[in-house]
Amino acid sequence: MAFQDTDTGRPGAAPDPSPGNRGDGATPAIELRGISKSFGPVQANKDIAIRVMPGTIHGIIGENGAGKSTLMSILYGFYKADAGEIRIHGKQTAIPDSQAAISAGIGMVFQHFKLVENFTVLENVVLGAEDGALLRPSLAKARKLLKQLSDEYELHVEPDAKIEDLGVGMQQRVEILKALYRQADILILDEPTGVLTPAEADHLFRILDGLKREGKTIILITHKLREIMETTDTVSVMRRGEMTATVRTADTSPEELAELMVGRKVLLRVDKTAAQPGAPVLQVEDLRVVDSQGVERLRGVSLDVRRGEILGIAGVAGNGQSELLEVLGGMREGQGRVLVNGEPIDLTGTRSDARTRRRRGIGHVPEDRQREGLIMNFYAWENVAFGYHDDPAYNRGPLMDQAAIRADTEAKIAKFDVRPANAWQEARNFSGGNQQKIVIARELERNPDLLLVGQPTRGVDIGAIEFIHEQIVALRDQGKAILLVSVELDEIMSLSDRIAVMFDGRLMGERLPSETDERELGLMMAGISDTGGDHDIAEVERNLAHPSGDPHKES
Amino acid sequence: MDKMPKWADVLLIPLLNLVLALVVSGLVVVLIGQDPFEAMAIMVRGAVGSTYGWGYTLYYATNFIFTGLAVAVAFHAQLFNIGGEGQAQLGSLGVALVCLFVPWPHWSLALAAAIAGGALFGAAWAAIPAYLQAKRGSHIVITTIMFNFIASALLVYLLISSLKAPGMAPETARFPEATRLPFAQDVFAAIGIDWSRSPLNVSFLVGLAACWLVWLLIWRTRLGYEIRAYGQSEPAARYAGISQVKIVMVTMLISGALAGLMGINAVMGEQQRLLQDNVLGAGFVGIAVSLMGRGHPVGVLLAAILFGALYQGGAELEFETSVPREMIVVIQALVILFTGALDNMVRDPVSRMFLRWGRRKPTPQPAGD
Amino acid sequence: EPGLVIDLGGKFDKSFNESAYTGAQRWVEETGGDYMETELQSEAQREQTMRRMAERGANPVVVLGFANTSTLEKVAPDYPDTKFVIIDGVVEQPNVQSIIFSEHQGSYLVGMIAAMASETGTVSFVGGMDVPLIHKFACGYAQGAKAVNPDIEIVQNMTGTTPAAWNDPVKAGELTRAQIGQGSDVVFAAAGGSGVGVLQTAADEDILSIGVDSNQNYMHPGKVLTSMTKRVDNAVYNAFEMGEEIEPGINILGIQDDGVGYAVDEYNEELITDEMKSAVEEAMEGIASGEIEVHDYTSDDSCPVM
Amino acid sequence: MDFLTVIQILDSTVRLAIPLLFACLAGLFSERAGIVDIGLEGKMLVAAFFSAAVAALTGSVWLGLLAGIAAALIFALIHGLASITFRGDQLISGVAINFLASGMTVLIAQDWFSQGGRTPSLSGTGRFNSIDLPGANALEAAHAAAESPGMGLSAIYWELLSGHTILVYVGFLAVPITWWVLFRTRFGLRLRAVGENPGAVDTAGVSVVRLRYAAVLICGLLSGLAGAYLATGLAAGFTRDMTAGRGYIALAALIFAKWRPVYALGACLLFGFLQAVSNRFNVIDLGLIEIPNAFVLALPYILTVVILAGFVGKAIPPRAGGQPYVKER
Ligand SMILES: Nc1ncnc2c1ncn2[C@@H]1O[C@H](COP(=O)(O)OP(=O)(O)OP(=O)(O)O)[C@@H](O)[C@H]1O
Ligand SMILES: Nc1ncnc2c1ncn2[C@@H]1O[C@H](COP(=O)(O)OP(=O)(O)OP(=O)(O)O)[C@@H](O)[C@H]1O
Ligand SMILES: [Mg+2]
Ligand SMILES: [Mg+2]
Repeated sequence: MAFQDTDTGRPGAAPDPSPGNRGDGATPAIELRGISKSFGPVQANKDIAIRVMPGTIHGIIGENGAGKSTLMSILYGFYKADAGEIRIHGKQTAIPDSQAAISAGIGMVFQHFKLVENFTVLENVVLGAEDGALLRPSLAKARKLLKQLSDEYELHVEPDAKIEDLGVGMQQRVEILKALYRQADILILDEPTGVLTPAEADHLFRILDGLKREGKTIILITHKLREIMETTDTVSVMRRGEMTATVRTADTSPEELAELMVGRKVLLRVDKTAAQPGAPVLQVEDLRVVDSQGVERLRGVSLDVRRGEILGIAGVAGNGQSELLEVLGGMREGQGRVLVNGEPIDLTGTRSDARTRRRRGIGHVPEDRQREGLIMNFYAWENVAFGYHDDPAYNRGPLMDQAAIRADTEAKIAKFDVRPANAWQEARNFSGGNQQKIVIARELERNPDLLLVGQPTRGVDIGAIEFIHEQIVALRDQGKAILLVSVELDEIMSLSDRIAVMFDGRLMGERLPSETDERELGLMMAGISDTGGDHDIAEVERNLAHPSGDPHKES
Repeated sequence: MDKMPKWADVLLIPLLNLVLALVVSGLVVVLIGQDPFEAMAIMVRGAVGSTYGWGYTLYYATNFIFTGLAVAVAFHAQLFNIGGEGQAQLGSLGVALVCLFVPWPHWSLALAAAIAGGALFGAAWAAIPAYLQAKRGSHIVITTIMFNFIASALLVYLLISSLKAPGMAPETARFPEATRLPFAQDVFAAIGIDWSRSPLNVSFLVGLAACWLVWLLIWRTRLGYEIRAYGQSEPAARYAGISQVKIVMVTMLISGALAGLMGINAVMGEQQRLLQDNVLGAGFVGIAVSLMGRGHPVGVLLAAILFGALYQGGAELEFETSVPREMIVVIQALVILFTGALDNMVRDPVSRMFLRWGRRKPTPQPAGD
Repeated sequence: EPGLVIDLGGKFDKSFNESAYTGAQRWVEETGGDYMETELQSEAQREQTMRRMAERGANPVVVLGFANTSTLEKVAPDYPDTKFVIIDGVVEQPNVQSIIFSEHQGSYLVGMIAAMASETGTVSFVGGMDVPLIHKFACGYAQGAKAVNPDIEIVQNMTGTTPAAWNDPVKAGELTRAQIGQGSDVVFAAAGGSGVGVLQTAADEDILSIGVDSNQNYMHPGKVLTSMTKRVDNAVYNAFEMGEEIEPGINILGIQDDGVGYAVDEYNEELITDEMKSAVEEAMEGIASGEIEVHDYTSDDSCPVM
Repeated sequence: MDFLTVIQILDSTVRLAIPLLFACLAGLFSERAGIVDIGLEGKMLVAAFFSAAVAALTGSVWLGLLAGIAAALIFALIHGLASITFRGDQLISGVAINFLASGMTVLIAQDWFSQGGRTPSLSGTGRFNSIDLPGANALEAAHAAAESPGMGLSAIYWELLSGHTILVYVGFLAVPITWWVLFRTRFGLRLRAVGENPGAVDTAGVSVVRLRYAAVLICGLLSGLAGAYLATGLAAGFTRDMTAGRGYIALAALIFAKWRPVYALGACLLFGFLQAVSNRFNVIDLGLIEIPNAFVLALPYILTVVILAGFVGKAIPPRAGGQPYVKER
């Protein structure tokens, strides 16, 4: 069974049977009641209730892992809830699969896009919504409709382009068009701006406004309080799988939302003294990286990091920051010239690997701790040796000295307050924050001359964020050089002594935190470095189609 | 993210899978009009009911220990080596060359050289698929399948041309008497125990040593640590400076060498000459053995003995009833199917059961940060 | 209680093994005795199977096929009280009787028949595994054909070089087609289980075929010209009959001992003309008397007429 | 080598390529949907057995064909169950299926016919007989009568094109049909998508499970045809392990063909040709070197390794191939 009453499931068709409606008498477009969902031992959603009025934009915020995506995926029929009910325009609706959600008029743009990479835009749009058993008529019809839609919403895309040749921004448009093509009147967007520059994001919000004016209902998930304040009508806050509040946006403030999100007062600034930069530790000249597909990911990057300073690299995900860290960390090869403490390091060949880098005094906190920084099925103590497992202190002859490693682990766990303090627990059974602490402890305790740090606080709760930031600043204050990459502008602004912005494999320029603001950095992140002049939308549009973006990077 | 205790994972689930495989095998026996209990009784008696049975059981088990370890070692690096068959064939060739062309004064020297020869040839046969996987990303499963066929073509060619003994059969000459390994009956007779004649020979001890060495390698050495890390996560291995090329190559070479060692048991221990097919599917049995043994040498040893018993019991079954030997192939297939491919059929409900059981009984939650 | 180890290819190969099996069955029917039987599935099992037979007390143990030679050489000394019989192979041990057939003589006869039946002047031979034993068939066949028609073309192919060649009817069929393409209209199959494919293809393509070992005339009535019979059944029967009393040494069975011959029955009566019959009978006498000498390929690994 | 010999080798090529072609297309459907299938060999084998067995028992090759297909479908379902429903390892499942087939067929054959793991030979309506295209016989007779050189060309018709069983023609027809289904129909679009990114198909409101089962079943159907042709068209009955690695060669051909139907035809013809040549000549004499038969037979495998090594163009498999679609960990 798909779901009941398709014909009455349209806007305003049925009166809301439930009491407790708001005064305006309208039926909520979406109402969720008592939704619960667990993945094995993890309870992602607990007894969640939410209602969204038609023709409004409803925001959902919450920390990483709060359960936002899970909730929306349930509404879209991607996951099946363990308990709870869904009402669409007042009608109780079973949504066992996405087909049912689509029939109920729901469209969703996933955090990690769901596109077939080697299909064309057109094929992706018609997939699942074809008109008959034969393809050709469907495609012809879709082509016409697509043109109409893109004119109507300023969503221009090339229908015959292959997805793999499009930039992230373009791919997102395809996703939106997919939903519109299916005549969605409820549109869910899961962190749509995470991969967009501020200018691209502005364009998106204009489109959303247009959709709203047409009477469509929009749910917007984001981490960015500013976006919530500027675009939404109502907002819900999630924390640890629960819905902690739903308020009118007009009645709240960013501070209140932040507090609701993490459960206590938040201090976003880091206390630190001014930097005392010394001699350069890292000197990079004209660094280039070509990936396995032959795409140039770094197109000539030059930078310096000195003793006692933190250089922050800002940028939208997928513009080459990851590659920069990886090539410096010895995880991939590159061309150019890199000096560490004045001595060149190999960028290709057998001596360009991570082991050699560690010997040269380079520590590395990788962007993705679960994929790279840790072996999830190894015990904590095995992870503490990870990367340094050939350290003589950890070995006795050909065998590893497990007792020595465990003793070292106990010490690090105690110093970094890893909880639970159990060296025999497997990494996957630690919470995200504690996993990150294990990585940080391992890398910082080696006292590296240069520390590469990627997304140090991604998915980490606020308490741990403060601790991790303090540790990084402390390392700087010992006169070490730190290269920080983060997609969180806030983090970059508060931690860095200098900020460089990356776009499409190049550095767009450098700023001091005290002499710039988010607006200017945002423009640079869109590839527009000339801060004096006007910027037309066409320029942003061109950058949007750039195939350098990679939304799947972190999945 | 499962909350299943470790013992359930390494013991309960394989056992349940095995039971399922045996139940379905029993049904097959019923289907062909035989009494499964009687068949079972014949097999058990045939396999472990006499020193003769034990001799053959352990002889087969020795083969499976080598091929099972070969698959297991590769599995730790997430490499699925289904080329055990070909590697063992080449290993056999290596053993044969060593035995045929060098006049050994004593079997112990011959054995040492044969171990080297078998391992070397087995490893060499794994080297090309390994290299192609490491450097060119060619899927090792497909290349090793292809190498199995190429190996058997190569062996056929050698056995009908340069290595062929006078006579009509495609086989080499018999090895010199000095390369004959001591059999179990010889050893037991020396200490006054009466043991039936069987091909069980000192290679079994080499197999046991291989189990211990593999355990040491995987869980105690740096290389083993790197192999396991690489198998768990390739990007993490790169992050840690573990060379992908090195791990894939070294792991496959070890794996191929282990498979190649089978030759000392089958060729040097039993047949005393190289035949066209010495391996008899043991390379594939290794997959089942490794799956059942969960990749751990102790598990592999136990599973190898189980399969040895199955082979010997199956041979007796064929002798005493009209159930053809293919029954073992069916049982083997079902074991692979249930422990390998249909694992989740058992695992999901069991882990759900443990989850529910764990929820009911409030466990002390470790404090978060 | 005698024992029989049936070789690769199985007891219903319609040919060599089946002939042995028939002999054993005849012995059972006629004497009411019992025997042990087992079927090999692979090369490497030979030893275990032979030993098990001996250990279970089978006596004599009859093994079929030359491929057992080296294994029997190793096994026989371990069981001095057991008698072994090997067919198609020679093992010189005090407790082994080796039975050899004069296949070249039988093949000579069917070669003559083939040449007389052929209209195209081309006849052919499909052998199993490429071993001297099969060349012995081929060479006798060629000599017989040439004796009738010195200008006759003889095409010869083998299905392979390994024991798998005994059981590859598809390839044998393809070879037959190729020979037909080369003009052959009578094909002699000496290929164990693969021969089924030869006879089948010949019947499909409407040419004549000649079976081997057992009488295979019934398989495609009217299409199988005759069969070169090799009385493995008699050999097995006699071995079973003699029991433990069997004499060691080499026992050669030729035309005069009725060890080899050709088959005429209701399925091929119409194909075998009186002229053929008389020519063949004459040749049989000649061979028996030594007047006609058929060259044995295995004596010097060469064939003078090919 | 004269023209007629070449034609005959090509004729043999066609016959030998057909089982490969059916199996290759079977694998194509499965792998395009993201289910890697090394169990083609096993499915062919059960189909070969059941088609021959039922044809022998009933005397009808058509009933045999149905039985063969049904058996292959059951094995396909086992593979589907393991790799789709229970998200197991597709390679391991394939290995298991090959063993199961190899053991079961002999076991049942022995039980039903006690002929050492084979079925009785088929004849008459028990097997697929060759079809003579109109006028083929007349042309052949004309050729035989007139020794004129120009007549040789007609052999292409009467020898190469005519005189195959119906399944051969079905096999050739299956190639354009496969192409059309994959690239011109809604089903094909979805099938290809599910092999590239099942998540995209799922969120587009199409059931990944159903699509993949459909693909696996089509694979069963085609491998059933492959097996049935082997036992009732090419040969006249089942013999133990009669597929003799053809399933693996088909897999090799699939890689060779880069998962495309028309290339698949080419690859299968090439491998069929190698087999035909090695059947015909025990040693291939190239003047300078002689290639032993064993190596001609191993050539498809060697070629596949060379292809996989990327020396002859890179073969990029469907992206989601081999991985189960897991939504919830
Ligand atoms: N498919 C899945 N299988 C198992 N666990 C999952 C799955 N998806 C999510 N989870 C877990 O459920 C919890 C909620 O995840 P969810 O993706 O809903 O969070 P989120 O609020 O969207 O976070 P983010 O801001 O990082 O996107 C997390 O603990 C996550 O690890
Ligand atoms: N599979 C598991 N086995 C044992 N304990 C677990 C498991 N998964 C999580 N835990 C424990 O449950 C607690 C909560 O884990 P969770 O991942 O939800 O943390 P969190 O609230 O997201 O914290 P953080 O902000 O650090 O990510 C942690 O203390 C962790 O140790
Ligand atoms: Mg999310
Ligand atoms: Mg967390």
